[in-house]
Amino acid sequence: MSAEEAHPHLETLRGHQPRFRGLEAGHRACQGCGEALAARLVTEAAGPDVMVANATGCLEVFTTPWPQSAWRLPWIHSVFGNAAAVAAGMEAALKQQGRRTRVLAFAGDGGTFDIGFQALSGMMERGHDVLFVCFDNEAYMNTGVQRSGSTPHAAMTNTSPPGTARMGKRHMKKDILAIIAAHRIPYAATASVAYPSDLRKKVRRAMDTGGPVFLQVHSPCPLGWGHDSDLTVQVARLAVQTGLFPLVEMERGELIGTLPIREVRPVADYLRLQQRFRHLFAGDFRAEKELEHLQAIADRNIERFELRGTGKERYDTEGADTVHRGGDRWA
Amino acid sequence: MTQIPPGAFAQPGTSLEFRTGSWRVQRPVHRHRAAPCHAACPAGEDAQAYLARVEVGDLQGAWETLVSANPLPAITGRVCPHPCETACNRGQYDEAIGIHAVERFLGDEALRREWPYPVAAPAADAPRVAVVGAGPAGLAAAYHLLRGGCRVTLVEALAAAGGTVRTAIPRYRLPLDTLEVETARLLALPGLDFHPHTQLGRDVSLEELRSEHAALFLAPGRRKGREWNADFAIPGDLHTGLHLLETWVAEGTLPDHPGAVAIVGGGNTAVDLSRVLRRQGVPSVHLVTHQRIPAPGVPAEDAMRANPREVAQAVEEGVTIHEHRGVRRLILRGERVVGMELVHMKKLPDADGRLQRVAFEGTETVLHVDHVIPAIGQEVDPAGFEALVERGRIPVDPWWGRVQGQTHLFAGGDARGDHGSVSEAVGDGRRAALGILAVLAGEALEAPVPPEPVPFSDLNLHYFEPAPAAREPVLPPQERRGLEEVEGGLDLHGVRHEAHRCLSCGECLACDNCWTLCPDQAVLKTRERAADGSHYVFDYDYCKGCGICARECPTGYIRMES
Amino acid sequence: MLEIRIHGRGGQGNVVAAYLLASAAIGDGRHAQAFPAFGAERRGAPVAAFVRIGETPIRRRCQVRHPGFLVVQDPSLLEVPGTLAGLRPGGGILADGAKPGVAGRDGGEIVTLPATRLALEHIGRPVPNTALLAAFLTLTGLMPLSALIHALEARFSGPVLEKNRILVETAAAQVESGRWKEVVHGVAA
Amino acid sequence: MALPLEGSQALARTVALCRPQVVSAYPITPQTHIVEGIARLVADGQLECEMVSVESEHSAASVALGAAAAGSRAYTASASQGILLMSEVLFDIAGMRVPLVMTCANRAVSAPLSIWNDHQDAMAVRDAGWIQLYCASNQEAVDTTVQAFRIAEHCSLPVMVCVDGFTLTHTLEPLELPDQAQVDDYLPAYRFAHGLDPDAPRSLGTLVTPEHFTEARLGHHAALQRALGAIEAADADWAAVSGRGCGGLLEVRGDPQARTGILVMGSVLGTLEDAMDADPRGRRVRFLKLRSFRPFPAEALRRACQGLDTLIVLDRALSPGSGGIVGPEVKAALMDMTDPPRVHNLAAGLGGRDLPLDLYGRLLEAVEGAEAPLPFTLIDADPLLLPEADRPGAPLPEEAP
Repeated sequence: MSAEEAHPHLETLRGHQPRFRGLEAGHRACQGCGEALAARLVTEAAGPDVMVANATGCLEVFTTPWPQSAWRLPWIHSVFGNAAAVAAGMEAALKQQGRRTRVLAFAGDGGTFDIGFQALSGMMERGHDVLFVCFDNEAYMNTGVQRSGSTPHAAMTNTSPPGTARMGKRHMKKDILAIIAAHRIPYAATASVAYPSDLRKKVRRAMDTGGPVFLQVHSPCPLGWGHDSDLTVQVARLAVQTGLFPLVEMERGELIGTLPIREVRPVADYLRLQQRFRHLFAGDFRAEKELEHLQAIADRNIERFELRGTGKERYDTEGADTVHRGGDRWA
Repeated sequence: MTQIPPGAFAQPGTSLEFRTGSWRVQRPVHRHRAAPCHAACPAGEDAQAYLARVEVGDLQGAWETLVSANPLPAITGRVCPHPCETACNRGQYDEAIGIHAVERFLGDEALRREWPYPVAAPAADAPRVAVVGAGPAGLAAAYHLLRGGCRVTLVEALAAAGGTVRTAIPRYRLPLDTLEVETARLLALPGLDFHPHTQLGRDVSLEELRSEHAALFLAPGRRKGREWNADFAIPGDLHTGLHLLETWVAEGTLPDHPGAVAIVGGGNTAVDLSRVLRRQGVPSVHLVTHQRIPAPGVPAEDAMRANPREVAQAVEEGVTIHEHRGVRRLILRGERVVGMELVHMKKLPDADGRLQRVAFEGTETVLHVDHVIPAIGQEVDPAGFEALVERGRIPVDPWWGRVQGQTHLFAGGDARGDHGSVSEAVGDGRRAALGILAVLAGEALEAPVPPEPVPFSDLNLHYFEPAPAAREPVLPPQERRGLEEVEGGLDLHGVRHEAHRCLSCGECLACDNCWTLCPDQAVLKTRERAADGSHYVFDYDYCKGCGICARECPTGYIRMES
Repeated sequence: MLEIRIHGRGGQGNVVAAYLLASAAIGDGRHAQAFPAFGAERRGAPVAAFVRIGETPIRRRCQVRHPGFLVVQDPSLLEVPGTLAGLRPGGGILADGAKPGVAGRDGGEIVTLPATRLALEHIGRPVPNTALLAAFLTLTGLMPLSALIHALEARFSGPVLEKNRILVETAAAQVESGRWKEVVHGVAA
Repeated sequence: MALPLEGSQALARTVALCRPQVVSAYPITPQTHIVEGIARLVADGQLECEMVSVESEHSAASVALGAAAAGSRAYTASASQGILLMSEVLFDIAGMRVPLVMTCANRAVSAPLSIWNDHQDAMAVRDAGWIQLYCASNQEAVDTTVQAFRIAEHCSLPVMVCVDGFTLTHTLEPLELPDQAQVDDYLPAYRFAHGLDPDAPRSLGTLVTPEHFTEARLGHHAALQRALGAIEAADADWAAVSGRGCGGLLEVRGDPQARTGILVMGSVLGTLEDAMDADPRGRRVRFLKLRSFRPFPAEALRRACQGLDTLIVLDRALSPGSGGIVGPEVKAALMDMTDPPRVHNLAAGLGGRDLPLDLYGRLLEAVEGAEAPLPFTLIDADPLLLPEADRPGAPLPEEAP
């Protein structure tokens, strides 16, 4: 039985959803794709009067297999490393035309931390009114899970496999936010698909702020991280609750806000759910050492951003997404 | 044929042509499942349903939802031990919802505002059903029979309706006014003929009732104190607990003024009596029970059957409770009790898995008292229906309450002998009424499968914030002297707070989580409730079956099914 | 068609000199072309630029290998190999020098004038090109000085232009008018 | 009236006359004077446009792409390494059929490093799907630039105007600039029919699977071939407006009756023309000035070659291991003639080597009396400057043990 038969008005219902649908159904992301969820949330909060420049990556591939497109926004994909520059050109054009349409640039961590970084830095330096959104899934997923500058320390990828001589990625995850902060742009923040209200707030704040603004959205990849598709949000939440992915906001490079962690969870709770960290649970001394290393990184984040909540905040890792009956999150 | 435009651009939203639903191996479905409060309520109340209405401010609707199961909420809100709260999943999170307070509030509001019961006058040719006993079971049965379109003849041996609620519950728990008004509103319903002072076997016979009515419901209660069949000597001045309690409720005094009393039993009678004795000035009141004080984490079968709040108040009032204890023997000086020997005791499963009391040798202690009062239960007074009674109770089929070997004769309430609370009696009356209606309609009676409550582990608690329960005002122990009600009620604010705390187990909260977190835009929101009771529709043409909606559903309302 | 090569050091306004000369010619109704021999050299290194002036459109774009005239903006360059290479027989060399003078050189004639000193005096910067161009026009009679003034007007204005104008007149007065009038015909390509 | 203008300055002013809305560039010799000139016009308020000075050529092309896609007339300029750094974006722009104009100030490509002129950079992106028009003079560069916007927007294709670095860009000569009214009459307002538009939110740059990719490329190819007509028409229309044409796709110059031809692209033509007129032996040739390299005007070429016995194709770039680049294409196109001329492919002037007047004689002498096409040669190269083992024809060295 097709959905139409079950609900004869499904198409009408879809057309009357009380939110803007920037990313439509029928896209070809994997089950439980964190990036698809993130892109959906970002475009819903930012749209509809926006244009998007999208770097090469899963997001581009799974949304636009011609003749279909899942986008309901003017959208352009050019190449891997130039999303920020294409967006800058769009912004320059719109500015010159005197139009108010805003420009977003979408890129994965590869298109942000690595190949797209130069264009991103240039765009920010020149002060374009562009919201650059990095969908951070911590590796090159489109090409089949290779390490990127964003891959966390010790994570397994196909180019950082664990073996007798190595324990996954040898290097640290690049502190992109600090680099972004050094550009002293008006607003930069990290967000997570596990905290959609917080994410939406940050998108809106970025849009309201204007100028070059930056958002790094932690977007789990069930395939690349090796977790069940239904755990996408749970895994993302644990990344925040352990301190491994701090949710922070910066204005002109100064820290202005964090999502405090009410109950700090041990990093093992987060890592255990993911195959990419499987080798850290082998029980040998190397595994123990790397587990401790990641715990120390989390501890350092918590200390650096003063993430430990007092337990009284309403808006913390436990309270930020409290639901209630009929609670229209997108009202 | 789709032609390739210059640069191979694509039109917006055309991905809808691609049905990703074919990728799915499991599908999310909305499964309304019973909340633990609902599953645990002997009266069949769906507390979650009326809490939901309270939260949105629909108080009368909430009361109507409530009285669709239980017509006596002002009474049960005060006297029921509320197993719903023991079962409440929120109890494992922070504190159970104060359902009793909400129930009581709605009951009182209905009395104050005179909300009419949702019952229409029966048709002229409506079948007539007799109900014996106007206690909670009889009143509930009469009410549900009226709702089902019957006329009801309600006979009561005493002068007024209420049964045990009237005779054995102290007024400080249930003010007389509440009892009078709520029962009077029921008795005034159209189609109900109430006959007080009419005792079965004396004023009217079973056969007479049978000949004049299409069906019968017997709820005579258990008014005869059970004999203490302990294998030790019995003191000459033994009074049963119920007798003493009824005396105090009726006359406001007790025959003796002893210095130290031990009450044996863990039910409401025992606890009420212990508190009455304290109010009478007995300095040392002991309560001996083989169970434990009800508390979170104490399994239901090991907890005293009395209302947990009453137990707590008894302790506040100076009653000493000896948990997990049984009486090994009484210590007599002649016929006079001077003390008793207690032993540690617990119910444990035997070889057949049935729970049996086990005493642990070598744990004996002596308690010095000058009175022992057994409050271990009562029996049915079989006058007028002797043939139906076996070993002090009327054996019935457990769900509908139809008397064994009978077709149109049902029984319930304390007379069943397998339970004894007011809400259990209300439930008996309701189910028997539904059974009678089915029998009259020529339908076969089949016991429904009780709903499986949503376990705590199926909830996603990340989405809730801890919040302490609202507390009703309670009279300080030193001021609990007379008949003044010990517990006050919550105000509207408190009641709404409790409703807001409800986790909505197994029911759609309309919280938008599934709609917000679906990566595939496969959850659509509806303006009205969807056919399945949710506020959302799964678009299976696009749902890939990732399971995020089910995993993140706060209430366990979404399940993944193959 | 007349071909001229201008030598100088990076930073002396060599290309500007070539552009000015061609611009003056174009402004005077001739056809002309000017382009640098662009190198990787930085400030101070010897550089060259080329000018062609003719009565018909100039089509060729090859470098000038056999100039009829050389303009040398720094006397030290006269000793650098290559500066005088390819000068047509009887061609003229106009060079910056300590004082005005005329001498034979490499089969042609060298005229010197203190162009840098004049520039310093009049415009305060050691840029000899304007003075040399004024002298060149005066020597060859290719076009009136006003053509150079017009070309300068396209680049300068206000006091700077005025100082340049005075410099042009001062420099022109230091050489013999029409001295190379015949040479021009002799060295045409 | 002709003004004395450096080629780059003339181009800057011409671009400004075309009213670009976004100009984006990254500095590279010898393109710099063009964008510096535009920047000055913007700074002086003579041109109202967004001048985006980016951090790389990759971004310069990307910004132009974004701007054009978002509905603005966009322009960029580059050369050499810059063109190569842009190259993936250039393919992308063309594949998306985005109209914009770029000046390529042609320059050699490293290594070895050379900042001087040849055609290697544009040749490297020959297959990017852009229209490539080569200019023989600065006047042609000016007129072609105006035409380029018209062609690009008419055909929905990007146009690269190839201008020899230094030889043209840094040469001052008398140039006619159109007046604003002429350009405004000639150039309709910018329009990109399938651009980014919130009212019709298309997706550009989609993923095309094997079922459709060939057809998408076929469409692109066909569009370039159709552009042949647009290039001719644009030139004719501009000639009508300005009085100056640029020779359409391919212009026959010199002696149209001559039986020997020389085909060139770019600024070497004038030198050869001068050389012919001054040739002491009085040799006359038919010059074929190839203006449109992409699309390649095979038909026009064949027509222009009617009656030729010999055709010398002078390449300004090298495909190492093969030879010339324009030469083989010309040969392939002429194969279809019933009586094709003998085609000799030679190259000269790599990395800014001066192309002197005597090149004319050397070319003719090289092919004089040849009964068969000569092997490809860098005619102005001196092999003796190479170690013996690295010279053409040297034996393969022994492999290291």
